[in-house]
Amino acid sequence: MSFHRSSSCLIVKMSGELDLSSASVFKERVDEELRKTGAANLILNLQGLDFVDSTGLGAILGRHRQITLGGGKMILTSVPPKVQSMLEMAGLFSVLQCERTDKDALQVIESPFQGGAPR
Amino acid sequence: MSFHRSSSCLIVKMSGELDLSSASVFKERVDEELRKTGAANLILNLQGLDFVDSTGLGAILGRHRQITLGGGKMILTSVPPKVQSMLEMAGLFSVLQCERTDKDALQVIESPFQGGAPR
Amino acid sequence: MKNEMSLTLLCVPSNVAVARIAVATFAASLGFSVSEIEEIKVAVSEAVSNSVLHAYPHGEGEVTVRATTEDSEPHGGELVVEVRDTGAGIPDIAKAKEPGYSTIPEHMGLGLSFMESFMDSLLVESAPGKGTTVRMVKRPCRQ
Amino acid sequence: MKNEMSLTLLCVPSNVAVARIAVATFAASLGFSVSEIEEIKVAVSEAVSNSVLHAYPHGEGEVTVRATTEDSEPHGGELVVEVRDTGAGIPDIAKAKEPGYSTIPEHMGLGLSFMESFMDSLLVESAPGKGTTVRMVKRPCRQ
Ligand SMILES: Nc1ncnc2c1ncn2[C@@H]1O[C@H](COP(=O)(O)OP(=O)(O)O)[C@@H](O)[C@H]1O
Ligand SMILES: Nc1ncnc2c1ncn2[C@@H]1O[C@H](COP(=O)(O)OP(=O)(O)O)[C@@H](O)[C@H]1O
Repeated sequence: MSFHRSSSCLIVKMSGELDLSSASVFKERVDEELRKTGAANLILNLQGLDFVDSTGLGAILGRHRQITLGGGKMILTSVPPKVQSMLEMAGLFSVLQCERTDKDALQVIESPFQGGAPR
Repeated sequence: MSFHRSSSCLIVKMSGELDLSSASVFKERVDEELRKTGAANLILNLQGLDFVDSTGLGAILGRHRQITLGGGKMILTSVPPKVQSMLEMAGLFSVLQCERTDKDALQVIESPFQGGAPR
Repeated sequence: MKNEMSLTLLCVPSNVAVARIAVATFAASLGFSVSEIEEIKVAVSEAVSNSVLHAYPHGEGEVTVRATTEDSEPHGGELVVEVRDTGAGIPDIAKAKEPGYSTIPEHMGLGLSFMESFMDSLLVESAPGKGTTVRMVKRPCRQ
Repeated sequence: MKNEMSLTLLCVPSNVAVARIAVATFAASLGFSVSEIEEIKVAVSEAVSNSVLHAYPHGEGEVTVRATTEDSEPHGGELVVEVRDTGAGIPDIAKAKEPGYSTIPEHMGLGLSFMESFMDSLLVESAPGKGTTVRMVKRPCRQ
């Protein structure tokens, strides 16, 4: 997991596996980073994610709830095909916004017409 | 595992794991390829080798014996550090010749002064 | 090829990965595709996570993962995975299987649905106070 | 962290990988370095290969791999791996440990040497006709 900051947005590049064991670390580290940076919006880049199960999806959805409650926007990028099909099965494809690249996601977040919390 | 032929030499690029389970496949496929191509010399490129144990080293040594008996030369290339230390432990570092690249190994094999079977 | 493995683990989160990676490696010899192996990993992960999460709310417990492959027809190349705990059990299995139903707030309630989607068959046996056994079967598609 | 796993496998070559990958994943939570995990994989591979190769020359048999970690001092963070079969046994353990000694022609006779080199300690218990147990311990270096 690595963190990058771009204006009002925290970008998290995922790596490894997201399951019952790693979900709690993921939550803690992302929440801490959001607190430290004060970022209102979150981009989760899933490119390096090797494995995810329903517990992992739950942890991702949890971040989405929290960001949305705070008036921000959360976007998933570089979603691997297998994760995409799990999101579809879970009925989350309509809830979680996905963009191809971090750049695309940043544009969506920073566009005044598409919402997202102000900088 | 993939095979390449260069003059009198068969080049085998190893991949995956070489243990009790895969050693027999390795032996069969290399021996078949040597028979088919009639190559007298063998280069084993170990770059893609993720795991090897004493059974795997035994299979490599077996090919060396066979090639040497036929008057040819066998050379290991791109030997990963962990394999190198296992060869040292096994006292095989003096028996099995190692070169950095396939090109270096080919030069050794094709040089009339350094031995290796004629083309 | 006939083969068998039986893996008993303490119900702690880090062992979920041990179970799914052991079964995935065990299944590899059957000729499953890469994406089928991924599906097996998810199904095993869900079943073992359930034992870790739900079976022993009041203390320590174990989960056993058995996997077998048969070489006799008509079961040639079939992978059977059984995940068993001796924990709390499930009072209403039909309800538990409903997508989105979970007795733990932060959870998705999708474990049993994913097992059903990713494997060819799923059988849940459970008795409150006695424990739960999940039995899943998968055959490689290219056969 | 206290943890336990027990894995029983049919003695067939493809299960050697199941054993070493399961133990490597189990050990990961102890904070071993990547190269230490590689060493554990080799040691487990050697021990399980020995049971597959040598324990049951006349038929089918099983090998059991137990791994434990303790959280009590002074054993904090110590990995113990025990590989046990109920096969032929070793008549002369001292001789078996000699590097290069093997009762199978094509083999290296380096299995027990590699276990000894790659782990912090090795204990071999064996009785002819009863079986063999190999017990290995390793501690992460950075602790
Ligand atoms: N092994 C088990 N032991 C006890 N209860 C279980 C077990 N597996 C599942 N359950 C019950 O079934 C419910 C639904 O399970 P599942 O579909 O896997 O979703 P989740 O695990 O996300 O809650 C769980 O919330 C739990 O109440
Ligand atoms: N589990 C076992 N059961 C029976 N004999 C064994 C077992 N492990 C080792 N041996 C004996 O000890 C010898 C040396 O073992 P080892 O050093 O691992 O080398 P290798 O396995 O290459 O022969 C073996 O050849 C075998 O005779």
